[in-house]
Amino acid sequence: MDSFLFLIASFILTTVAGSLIVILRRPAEVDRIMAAQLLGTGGVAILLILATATETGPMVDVALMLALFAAFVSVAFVRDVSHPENTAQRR
Amino acid sequence: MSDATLFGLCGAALAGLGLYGLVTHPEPLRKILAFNLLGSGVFLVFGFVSRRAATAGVPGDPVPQAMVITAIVVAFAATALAIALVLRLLEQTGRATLSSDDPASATGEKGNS
Amino acid sequence: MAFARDLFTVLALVAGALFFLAGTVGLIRFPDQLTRLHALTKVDNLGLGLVILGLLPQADGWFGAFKLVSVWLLVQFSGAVVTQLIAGALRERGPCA
Amino acid sequence: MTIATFADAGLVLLVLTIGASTIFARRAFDAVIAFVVYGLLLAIVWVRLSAIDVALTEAAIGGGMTGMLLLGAAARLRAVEFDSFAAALPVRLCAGFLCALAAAGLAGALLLSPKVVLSLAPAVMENLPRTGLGNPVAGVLFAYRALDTLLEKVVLLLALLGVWSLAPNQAWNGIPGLRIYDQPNTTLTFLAQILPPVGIVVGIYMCWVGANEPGGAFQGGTILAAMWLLVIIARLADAPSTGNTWLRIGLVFGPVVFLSVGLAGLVLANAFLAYPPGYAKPLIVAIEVALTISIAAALAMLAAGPPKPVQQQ
Repeated sequence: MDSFLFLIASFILTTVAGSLIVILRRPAEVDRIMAAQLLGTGGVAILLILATATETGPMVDVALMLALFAAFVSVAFVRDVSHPENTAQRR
Repeated sequence: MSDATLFGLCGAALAGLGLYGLVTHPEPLRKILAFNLLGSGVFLVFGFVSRRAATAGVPGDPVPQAMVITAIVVAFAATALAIALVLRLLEQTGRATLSSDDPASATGEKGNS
Repeated sequence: MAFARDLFTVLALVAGALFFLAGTVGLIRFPDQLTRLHALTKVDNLGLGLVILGLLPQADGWFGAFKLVSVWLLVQFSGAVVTQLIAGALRERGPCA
Repeated sequence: MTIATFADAGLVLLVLTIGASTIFARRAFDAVIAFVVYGLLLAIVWVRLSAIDVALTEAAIGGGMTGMLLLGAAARLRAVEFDSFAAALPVRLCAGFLCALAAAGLAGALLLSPKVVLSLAPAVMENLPRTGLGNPVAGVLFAYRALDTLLEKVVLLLALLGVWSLAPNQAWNGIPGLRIYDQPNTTLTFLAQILPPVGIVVGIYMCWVGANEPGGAFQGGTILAAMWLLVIIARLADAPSTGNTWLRIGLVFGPVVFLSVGLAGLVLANAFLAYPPGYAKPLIVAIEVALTISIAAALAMLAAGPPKPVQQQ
């Protein structure tokens, strides 16, 4: 069971990693924020699976933390976009 | 080679990368980023030192871990101070670069305080 | 009983992992940013939801299960709201934002 | 086991790629986003190193707070579009070579480290029962190396003093110049109404659980700070002026409690920062609670930046 859990965690890591590398090469800033958001969710999934596989309960807390702060970064981004003088300069 | 060694080597490489960025980038913001990268690389080396001491019952030496926690918070404080300095520099002079011999950077006239 | 439990975990985790794959493929392949956002939310709800559903039978005790479900609810909620925020910013400022 | 090693190798590769892109990205904004992603990845790395306490701190501070701070700075600096005037190629090559040498030296020190592992873990584990704590890292932070932790709080306050000192004269005691959302936005308001109660519960849980399991004042305080900033950004509450008495009391509350317990130890337990036998755990928990409040206030104010003159608003 444990090696199956590790396998699934590695699979999720691989898909997330692949898309991260593709998305982080895109020019638009929104795509980059999406990449951060995707890694937030993927990281939560990986950590929860690892927590079950290694039977370390506190890892769930790390997942909780990741979930809270991934949203926080996106809020900071949306705030910066909301200022008109920023969009005028946008390429 | 154990996994801890792998992460330790990763830390060493990150420290090198951070140092390179710190030396070569003229923009202060990029220097701050590079400095954070350098710091986290060194923290990972501490992680290796902690993990190496793992024995039955203890997953790692707690002393380096406690030092890294302290260091992360202090690094954040230093980053906040550095960013405040850069933004003040921008406000005061309208430029945000540290190089003195780059007239092109003074074109963005924004300083008005 | 233990076998049925493990089988359930395996099936749900595989399904969840497939949704992760589908979501990331959508994020890479979809033509514009709003559809990509849509793909991203599928990862939040279904991908993570199925993974957590699969982990529930393996959770230690009710408190562990409760924590897992609350992590999912948190990701679900903040993911949905953040996506809404990003989409709003996109609509207001145009696709280049 | 082999799957785990493969996954770890992949993780290391990913961390290195993202780390390199924070350095080599062309625009500052791209580098900042890469850094946020990097911070989130490092949290997973720390979990793999079995350092859950560090993982919690890294996820909160490295990914979240630093990311928010840097994003704000990148957005403001975007106004000055200066041509990134990079160093000349020979200089870069030379710097690259020397930095590679430094990294190789560090790696060599790792690989050639003595076979006899020096560890303070046995000493910590042996003395941990006397503090009544279950989390060895908390034991180190609040008993074994309490002086470091106390001084670190002082460093936070000094950094904050530095940030505030950057305010123009007329703005002293003003409102911090944290960027808030341009106009009220119902979606953001909704998020800022629902998320902070959840965050406050998680923050208090982190602080409370810290005595026995990974967590503690740092992690709890960071969550509280982030939630406070979220409320301010969404325009649900104003940032307090830096002259606000309650803010200042909150900032020094933790260090003062810590220091007075430490001084009381001089009388009651014959050493500075020593705890009287039997009272170690309640005292440490009291210090942690006080520190959580102060850390939350200090981190939030550090992220909010120096006070701003009113007319520039």
